[in-house]
Amino acid sequence: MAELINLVLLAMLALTALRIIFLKDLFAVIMLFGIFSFLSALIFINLDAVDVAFTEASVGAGISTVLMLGTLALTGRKEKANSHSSFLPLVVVCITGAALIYGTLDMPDFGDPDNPVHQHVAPRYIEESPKEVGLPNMVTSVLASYRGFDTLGEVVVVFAALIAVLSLLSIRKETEQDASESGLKSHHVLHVVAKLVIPLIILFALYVQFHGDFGPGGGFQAGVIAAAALILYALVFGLPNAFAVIGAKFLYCMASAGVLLYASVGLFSMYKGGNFLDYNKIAAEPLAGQHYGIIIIELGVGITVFAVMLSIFYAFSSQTARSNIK
Amino acid sequence: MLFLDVISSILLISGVFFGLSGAIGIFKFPDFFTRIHAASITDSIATILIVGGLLLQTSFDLNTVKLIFILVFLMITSPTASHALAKSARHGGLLTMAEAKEKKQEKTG
Amino acid sequence: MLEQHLAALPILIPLLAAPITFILGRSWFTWLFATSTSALACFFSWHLLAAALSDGVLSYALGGWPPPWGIELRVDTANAFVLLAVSTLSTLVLVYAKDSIEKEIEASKHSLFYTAHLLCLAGLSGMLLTGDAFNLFVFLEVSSLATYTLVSLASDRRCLTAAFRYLVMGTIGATFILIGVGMLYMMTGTLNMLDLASRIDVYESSRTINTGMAFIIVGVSIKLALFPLHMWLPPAYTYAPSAVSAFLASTATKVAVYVMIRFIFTVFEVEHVFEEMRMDLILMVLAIVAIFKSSYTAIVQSNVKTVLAYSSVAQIGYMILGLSLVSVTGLMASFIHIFNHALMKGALFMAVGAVFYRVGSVDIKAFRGLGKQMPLTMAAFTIAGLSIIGVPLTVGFISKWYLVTAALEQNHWVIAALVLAGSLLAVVYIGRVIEAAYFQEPTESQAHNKIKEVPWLMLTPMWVLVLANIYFGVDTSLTTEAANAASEWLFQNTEMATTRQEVIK
Amino acid sequence: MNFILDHYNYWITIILMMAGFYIVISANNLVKKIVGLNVFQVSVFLLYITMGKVSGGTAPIVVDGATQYSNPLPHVLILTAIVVGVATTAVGLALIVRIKGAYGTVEENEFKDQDDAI
Repeated sequence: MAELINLVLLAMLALTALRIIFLKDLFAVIMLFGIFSFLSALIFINLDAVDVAFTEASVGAGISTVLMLGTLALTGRKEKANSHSSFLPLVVVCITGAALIYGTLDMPDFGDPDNPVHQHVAPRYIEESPKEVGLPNMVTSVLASYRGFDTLGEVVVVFAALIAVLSLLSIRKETEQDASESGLKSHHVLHVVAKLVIPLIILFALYVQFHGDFGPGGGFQAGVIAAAALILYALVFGLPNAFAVIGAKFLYCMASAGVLLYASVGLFSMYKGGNFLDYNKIAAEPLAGQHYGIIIIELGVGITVFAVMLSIFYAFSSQTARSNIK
Repeated sequence: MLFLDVISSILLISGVFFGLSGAIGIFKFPDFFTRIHAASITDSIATILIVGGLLLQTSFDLNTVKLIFILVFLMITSPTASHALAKSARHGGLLTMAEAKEKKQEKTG
Repeated sequence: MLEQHLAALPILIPLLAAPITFILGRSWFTWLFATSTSALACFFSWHLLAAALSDGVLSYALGGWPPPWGIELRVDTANAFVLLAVSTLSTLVLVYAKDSIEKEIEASKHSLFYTAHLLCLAGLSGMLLTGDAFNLFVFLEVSSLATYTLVSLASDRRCLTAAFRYLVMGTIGATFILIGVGMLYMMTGTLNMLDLASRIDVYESSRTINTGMAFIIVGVSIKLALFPLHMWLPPAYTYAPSAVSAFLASTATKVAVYVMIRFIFTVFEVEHVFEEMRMDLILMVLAIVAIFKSSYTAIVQSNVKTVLAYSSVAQIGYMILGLSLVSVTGLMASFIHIFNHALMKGALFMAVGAVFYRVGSVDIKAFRGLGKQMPLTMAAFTIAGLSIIGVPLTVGFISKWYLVTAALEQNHWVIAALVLAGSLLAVVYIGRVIEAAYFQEPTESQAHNKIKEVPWLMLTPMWVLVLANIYFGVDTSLTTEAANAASEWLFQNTEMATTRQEVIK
Repeated sequence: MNFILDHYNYWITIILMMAGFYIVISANNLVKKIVGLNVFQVSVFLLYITMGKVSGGTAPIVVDGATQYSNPLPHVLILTAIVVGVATTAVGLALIVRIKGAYGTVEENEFKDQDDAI
């Protein structure tokens, strides 16, 4: 049954991807990409990767699509017919594809528990991590503890994206525009519902943040969801009002603080005599240390991701607002 | 247990039926307002039916509570989204079929 | 206490300093802070190289988890040597940048420049030191994102399209590396590089491993701008701010070359890559084509930064050529050239940046008569240019010397001759600029403007590099010792991997 | 037949990758290029997740009664890769907005023509 679902989803995915190639309407392309992303999240669930699915759904189908639409608002939705030949790209793609197909010929069978992937390193994560790290969610254990340095790198990548976006697009509070003018002012229903829903979304973000040790979720997903709540606020009530809730300067400090919070756990463990990010050393009991360490670093991840995603949205939408004024 | 399973299956199947009919409606109906009408109404009923069907499959634990939350959330957001879409279309100057016809007649007549 | 963490410090210091720099915002202190943290990282990389030369290999298990379960930093003479070049150049460029970016980057974006620079340094250091194939990808992306930022900071609008093209090519390269690492992981069940090396043996003739290897090599080749995949490099280096061009040209591609060497020598077996897959032939041909095609393109350019950018592509050809000779001397030549080229290109781009600072253009016409107006800058350009050509008593000569020796060792007379012919092309493209500076009269408008020498803060790092060009050209003990240790170590590595495997079992 | 059943996941993933890759290198519109890049990356994520699956396994969260878990390591790697992907996308899109402002177009051949004209 699961295989059948998988097959159908993969076929739908392939159809979506092929459609994206030939469509000229960029708005439809982006919506299809959102669908593509969401379908792949479903496949991830089907393949037991619940954390990944969660992230893909919130990031690929959520934030990426929103940012792409924001860009489209500034660049126009029609792709012009291009005259240059598509022969060379096709050859390159065919060669690459052939190389990949050649590579699959010796690939181990799908789902076989005896595959080398499941043999060498992974068994320790599965068997020992509940004892060594003390969390039921192995993905969180590996993410935050065994491969914590990767996750630090990931947070730094997010931070670097903020630096890049800020160096390209400056966030400006619009002075010309009256706060009451912007947003979807006449949509009274939306205002009421948004007021009702936004606190619930933030509550859900907090749940995802702190429940990540036990179920799917964690700092990254929580940060994105919380940012989504404020993006909704900004969309419904207007950007100036959102600035009044959380200003850009404050977000910059938050983004830096998240990275520093993460790193400070590592520095503290160095101070205590362990290696960088060795949570065993930060409390008297190794298990307690792991627990504190993971909670703090997940918080760091959540803060940075929230701040960066929201700032990036601010940057894009303040461009849109400025071009509207013009 | 069998009884619950049967009811749950009926709910799920009818939910899927409504969902599908909504999708067909989006393709078949002629203009924006009729399409959104088809999509939003069937969407709501399909949500209730499918989540209801799933509720009967749980053993009344934490998952039940989560499903109820999902249902409530969808019941609030999905009609709101349809409403906002329709209203924006209206503000943007999109006419219903009847109005467009009237306008056309005015022009010609 | 710091001794214990020596391997992690060159990554952690810039990584932590970046968010702090960002918060500090627009102030004089920001520059001082960024420069001093970079200098600190440089100080620790000196220590690291010393430690690596005396103790051999340093392994640092992050999070206290033993590899292959946790991520390992693995320092040997090879990467410590490249790291030293990277962190030194970073510090010098930051010193240089203070005045240089005044003219090229909006004042409100100065703190973003410093933050991105530190992030780039952290990413490059991470790529060099990490012993984990996936962690490499993460740091590659840190450095890449920072690089796109740095390139796009310039005021010329063409920097935007250059940065975009770089972003697309860079992301394709990174994704190829991701595919390759995935295939290796699929067949071996591990991500640690040494562990991978010992487990690849088991599946030696596997088509999946070979494909994975090919994808990693192609992905890294995009990053290091190997000949047909170099199209992103010339516009990026041309339109980036001068300080950024100086930093990137002297470090970013070098780190990618090192990553290529590391994958070929420590992960895949040398015999497998070079003797069974004949990768050495492909690389050798591409390297030679790169040297000649890019040098020729450099000759016909009118923008001096573009000339230097194409020259970089050609110089990368020399590094890959050394690698493709598959001998200790050849690899040594590559390492020496990685270090030396950083010194030369850093100095050249700094000199061109200085010209831009005063004249406001980097077209070859703008260089006319500068030999008298900016004597120190043009002297620096000339000496560094001679070094690129490979004149004796400069580091360029040392690089070429070892490369030719390596070629002659294997009786590759043709290659030795081609290397020398490549130098002749360098004579032409460097010579054109020098001719304009010393033997042509300045244009009307330039003769009117009183063009002065640039501030000492820009001259000092430039001349430090120029003097280093001469010093290391005369006293080669440090470079040859480190490069020799590095390449010998890499060639012994296959045996080391097997002993390591027994330890893990 | 078994060989096909065991490998169809990989093959569809590869078709998707190539679709994405084709969009990246052939598209003239920059927004579409970024969409292609995302499709390419998501397909690579699928490759990783596919290899982590164990038939009959459950999601790698400890539950009573489960004996076989899927491999958590690819999930962790892909979580990181997704984040890296969205970061790259954001930077790419920001560049597009600036390019539109500077050149008035986001079609590659049009701004190339403008650059060549100088």
